[in-house]
Amino acid sequence: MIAVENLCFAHGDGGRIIFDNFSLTIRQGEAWTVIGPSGCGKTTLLFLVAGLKMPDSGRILVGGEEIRRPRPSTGLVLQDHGLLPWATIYDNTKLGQKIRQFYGPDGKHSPAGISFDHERDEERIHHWLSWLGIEHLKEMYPSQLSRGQRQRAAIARTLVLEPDLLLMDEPFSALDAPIREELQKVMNSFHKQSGLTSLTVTHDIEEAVVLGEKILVLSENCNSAPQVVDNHLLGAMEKRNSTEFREKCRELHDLLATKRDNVAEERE
Amino acid sequence: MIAVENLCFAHGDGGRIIFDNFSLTIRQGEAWTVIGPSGCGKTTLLFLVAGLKMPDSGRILVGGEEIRRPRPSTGLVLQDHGLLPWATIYDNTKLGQKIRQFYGPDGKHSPAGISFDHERDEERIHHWLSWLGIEHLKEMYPSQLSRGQRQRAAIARTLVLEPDLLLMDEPFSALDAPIREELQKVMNSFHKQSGLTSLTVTHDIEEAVVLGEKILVLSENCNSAPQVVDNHLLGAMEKRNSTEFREKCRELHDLLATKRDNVAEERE
Amino acid sequence: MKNKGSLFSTLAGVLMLFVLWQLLSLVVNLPILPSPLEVVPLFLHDMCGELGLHFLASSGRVLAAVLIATIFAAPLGLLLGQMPKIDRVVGPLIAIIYPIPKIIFLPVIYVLMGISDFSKITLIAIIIFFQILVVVRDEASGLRKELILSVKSLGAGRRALFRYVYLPASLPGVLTALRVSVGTAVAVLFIAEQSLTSYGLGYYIVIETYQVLLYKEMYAGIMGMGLLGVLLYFAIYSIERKVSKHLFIQ
Amino acid sequence: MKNKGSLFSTLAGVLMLFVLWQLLSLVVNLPILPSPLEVVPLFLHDMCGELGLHFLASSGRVLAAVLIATIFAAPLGLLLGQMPKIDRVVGPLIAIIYPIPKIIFLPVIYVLMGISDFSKITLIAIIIFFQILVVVRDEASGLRKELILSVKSLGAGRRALFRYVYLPASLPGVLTALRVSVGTAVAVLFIAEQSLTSYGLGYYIVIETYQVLLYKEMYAGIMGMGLLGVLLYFAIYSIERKVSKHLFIQ
Amino acid sequence: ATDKGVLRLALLPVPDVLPVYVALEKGYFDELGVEVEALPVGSAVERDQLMQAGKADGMINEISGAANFNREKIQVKIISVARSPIGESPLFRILAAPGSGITSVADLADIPIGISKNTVIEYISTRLLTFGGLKEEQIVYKSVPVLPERLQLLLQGQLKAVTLPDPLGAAAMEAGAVEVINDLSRRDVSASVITFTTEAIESKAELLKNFMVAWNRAAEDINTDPAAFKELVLKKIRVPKNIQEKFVTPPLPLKAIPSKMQWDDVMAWMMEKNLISAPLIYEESVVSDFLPQ
Ligand SMILES: Nc1ncnc2c1ncn2[C@@H]1O[C@H](COP(=O)(O)OP(=O)(O)OP(=O)(O)O)[C@@H](O)[C@H]1O
Ligand SMILES: Nc1ncnc2c1ncn2[C@@H]1O[C@H](COP(=O)(O)OP(=O)(O)OP(=O)(O)O)[C@@H](O)[C@H]1O
Ligand SMILES: [Mg+2]
Ligand SMILES: [Mg+2]
Repeated sequence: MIAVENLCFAHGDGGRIIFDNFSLTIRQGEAWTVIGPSGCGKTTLLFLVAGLKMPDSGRILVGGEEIRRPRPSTGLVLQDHGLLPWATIYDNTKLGQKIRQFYGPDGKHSPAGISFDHERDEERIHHWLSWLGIEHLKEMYPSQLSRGQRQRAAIARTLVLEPDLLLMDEPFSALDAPIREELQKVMNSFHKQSGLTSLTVTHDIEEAVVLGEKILVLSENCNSAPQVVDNHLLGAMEKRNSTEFREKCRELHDLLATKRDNVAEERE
Repeated sequence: MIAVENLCFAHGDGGRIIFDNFSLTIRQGEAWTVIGPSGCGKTTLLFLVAGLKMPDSGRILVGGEEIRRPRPSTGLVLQDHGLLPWATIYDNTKLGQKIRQFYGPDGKHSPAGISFDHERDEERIHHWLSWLGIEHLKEMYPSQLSRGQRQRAAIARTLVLEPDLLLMDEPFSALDAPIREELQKVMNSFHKQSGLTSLTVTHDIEEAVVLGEKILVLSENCNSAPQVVDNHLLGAMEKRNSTEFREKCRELHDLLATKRDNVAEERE
Repeated sequence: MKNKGSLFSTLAGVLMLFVLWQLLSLVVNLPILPSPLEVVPLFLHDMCGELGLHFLASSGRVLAAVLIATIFAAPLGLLLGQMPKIDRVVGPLIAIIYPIPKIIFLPVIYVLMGISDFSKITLIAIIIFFQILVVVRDEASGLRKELILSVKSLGAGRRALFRYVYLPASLPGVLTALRVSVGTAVAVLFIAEQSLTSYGLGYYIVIETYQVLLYKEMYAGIMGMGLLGVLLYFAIYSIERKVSKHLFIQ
Repeated sequence: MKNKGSLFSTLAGVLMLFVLWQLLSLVVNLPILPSPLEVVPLFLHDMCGELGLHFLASSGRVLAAVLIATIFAAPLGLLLGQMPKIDRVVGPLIAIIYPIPKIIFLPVIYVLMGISDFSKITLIAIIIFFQILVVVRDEASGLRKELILSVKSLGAGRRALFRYVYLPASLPGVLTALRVSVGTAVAVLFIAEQSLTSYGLGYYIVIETYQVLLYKEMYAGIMGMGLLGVLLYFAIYSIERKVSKHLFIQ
Repeated sequence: ATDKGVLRLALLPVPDVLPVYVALEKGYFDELGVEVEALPVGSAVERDQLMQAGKADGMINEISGAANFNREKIQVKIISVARSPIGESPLFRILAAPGSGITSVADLADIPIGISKNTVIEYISTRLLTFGGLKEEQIVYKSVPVLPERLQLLLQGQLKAVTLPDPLGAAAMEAGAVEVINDLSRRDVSASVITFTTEAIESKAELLKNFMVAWNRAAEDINTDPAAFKELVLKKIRVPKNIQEKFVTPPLPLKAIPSKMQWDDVMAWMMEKNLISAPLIYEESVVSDFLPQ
């Protein structure tokens, strides 16, 4: 599904090199999570895969095609939400559908074979809003919502478009534990039901374990060879307190610590 | 230190009543954490205590004085950071000191007995920035930072002012596990060293247990009587994987779930 | 309740203005600055007669000019704000053309479009075109990047971005621009309506009163301009309340 | 490299303007629209002589007027943007006064401040005062609330908010306002410099050339106004690059 | 306007004000102990504004203009005629567009004529047209107050006819416009005048007398050798380029005040136009005391 080939990237002209000759393959239907120290380039990677930033060299293929602009059936949930401040939650959720209708099924801005069905679209919006517990806030503006509510609105906005590739940047970071777990469950079921491919950035190691069959660990230094941890505990909600689960978490935790220390030493 | 007396509050005219006749006392030097479902009013409570929002009725006393405007030695770390986009990280961190110098030690905008010492101020900024690992980003603008880096800048900005009451709204949510743990440790040591009082909102139950000797659990319904869970595991970093710790977490987790369910049922 | 408060403040403002005017007229004490006590009754009386017609003629012209200018300037401003490359070419161009007193080109405009009323409207439209353009462009270029990225990720290309982000995002800017340019448009009437018409506040003020030193009548005409300005202000304000509801949430 | 690109785009823009002008002059084919091929050499030649003096005189007046207007309008605009209550009173007042052609108050200004050059500068300053005021006010009132709250929590009262948030936050707005009003200020010269002076582009264009039908010389004068406009534009642009660095990060 | 020894004059760049500049150049004012400060103005309204603001003591204007000042209270008085149509030099001409085929006043029936409304231009046009045989209802005016604009509209044929003052009128003819009639045929009504505020007349009477002496000397100089001042003329007076070569300084009348008949005719017109509600009295607005003996 995703093939990152010899990716090189640095922010701006004199910026730190974040990816240097970095290659990675994610197969259709796989659920990946990404962890790494703050500032290591997780968001940047997501932006690159989403087609919102362009590699300095190398290329990224999604579904066999090189990414030059956002791909219509890729869904992206941003870290800072990006809701339109002048639109209500309902209108924000409907935005993607509106854009698709605006262009029609052109394959460039909206998936080629898509058909428009007003009722089905409304039904989906209703479904996701109520499922995420923010349907009663439909007529509110983003500035009137709590942060968690805003985050859920951003998730709803992406999910109504039924993407086949879902890129999420710390999507549940502002949600309380119970709802976060529910959402994690849904994400897992998606993979089983619809063969969704996903790439989720998170700071919560447990979440990384629950959501990712493969866990990509990025380092604050320049990333060249991807470090991928295999994980068979995907979806093992009930095992959260098992030794196995905790072992995995501890392993990742220690790995993460090394990703940081390197840098700190270098910086001295 | 903090006395909330018969607090009533609702957003706007027709908004949901968030607090109704809510009373609470927090003693000097205590470390509290606040948990609750997303949208329950945690941020609102912090804003009320910080003096950025006014109660509809009832009153809030901090250090014996009724809060009518922000109190100079209260530090607040906001959920969405609120860094000035036109100022570098260094300037953002220095902002509080600048404001204090602007007013002089008037007791209203800046603590009454404060003295200004350029070198000491610089030293503090340096200390916190490097301690938080963002000193090398000093000359960058907020828009050039990753989310976690921005969050750390917001923390630095508040800590350089050496507050005696620290209000933090999900301060570590965007940070990776190792650095989060380090910060938690520092917070704990603050309490021991300087008698800091703190009120920290978090979604991470473990964090709530590590940081709070008392844990306030808010509900998505209107909050009248505060539900406070006592916790002697404060600062028990090393016990994170102990049964006791996990038990506490599970207890809070279940409690939280009820806080949510009520509402969902009501809403049907 | 809110609206009543707003109405009340407006009245307070207007009253203040009259008091200031009265004071100033007492200080200056010359026929060139008559007292509002003389002018206001005259204004009220005349508005039911001739002056009313002049007022209507001017209103029509200003509305038409503002409409035309907005239709051309707002999209162009949005475009330039979006595309810094083009802006770097066009920006200095605007800076050159903008300050040139357009009134000089009136003869050229007459040649190109005849001496109909349309030439006048065109002139006013050209003058305010640049003001709207500059404000809208600056507003559009200041848009937060995250917002644009997030909407791009929903599939939006340039056109959809325009429709769903730039347009609504710069509505407040467009309205600010309108507020500035409506004032200018009314002021330009003063010059544009001197020629080739016998109706309009500009004509009334300059030809019928100002140059023959009928100061009281002139001030009645000026009050007409003020009234036109304030009516348009409230029109824009009410549009703003409709389209930018989110700005009025406290 | 960036600056070179910017210079190049400007030149491209100017070239385009001349081509358009040439085409239009071919179409209109009347002495009132001479070809740039005749005007540009004349302009270059005259700028080293008389025209240069007129240019300097006008530049001085415009700069002084812009400075005065900004000093008064920017803080007031910031204040009004911050305090909606006062704005509700003053807003309609501005709407009334703004469109009134200030030129009719010239005698009042003469009475109050004599017939020195300062009256002219005051007149220009008054006219652009309102434009700056409106734009700055609208910009200041659109500020994000979180920002204000966060700085308040650091202890900032009204004054510190003003100094550390409103002022820097509305600098881009002030600069936009300046861009709009600099254009207007230059255009107003056309009216303000007709009397009581023998120097200034307005005097040159109207009295020395327009009235005696020296169209080529008149267009040279107009080019002077364009030049003045574009110089001020780049002055503002370079200030902007200095003070709002964060807007130029890509 | 309070400086005792100074006379401030608001002056348009028209031939009518020439004696002031000539007298200044020749030092006539200095000789007579009058200090004259010339305030150049770009338009008639600004000239009037300076007067209204009390920043000028006198000006060169027209009878109707002076009457406007005196509508409610006598603020100014006419002390002399400044210029009137003499010899071959008219003040105003009605001109037809090149190629319009209009050659006589009769052709102008129902043709819109570009003028500056409510000013002396309208007054003169009306008088010339009725003199040429048109009835009131056959006269149609269009307001075009800015002179160069009026000229352009004529030359482009957008207006079939306009009234222009000289030297702009002469320039239009040079550019192809056809003269229909000029005010040489109504010498009795056309004149520009020297007007001073009553305040100046009361407090600076001596100065004014001397001023008029100097004025007359200058006017005589101009009349005897018009070519001598060409350079000064081209500097102070707006003479369009295309006639600068040919331009002859117009001869000026000496020691005259407008007649009662002239005044009353203007009053009649102003009554018609509703510019005044009652005719003003000739003697209150025109004084002969300052004409040099
Ligand atoms: N300006 C506002 N106008 C109206 N309602 C508001 C406003 N701000 C917040 N609310 C509502 O008040 C409630 C509490 O908001 P608050 O931000 O305190 O929640 P929170 O507990 O901090 O949630 P989160 O964990 O998601 O940040 C929410 O339901 C929200 O929709
Ligand atoms: N526009 C920019 N210009 C320059 N540097 C940038 C820019 N955006 C990000 N960076 C830098 O690139 C690095 C990676 O940023 P990125 O946002 O990808 O981090 P992240 O892994 O998502 O961190 P976090 O977990 O804190 O969100 C950071 O060090 C940041 O400072
Ligand atoms: Mg990130
Ligand atoms: Mg919150």
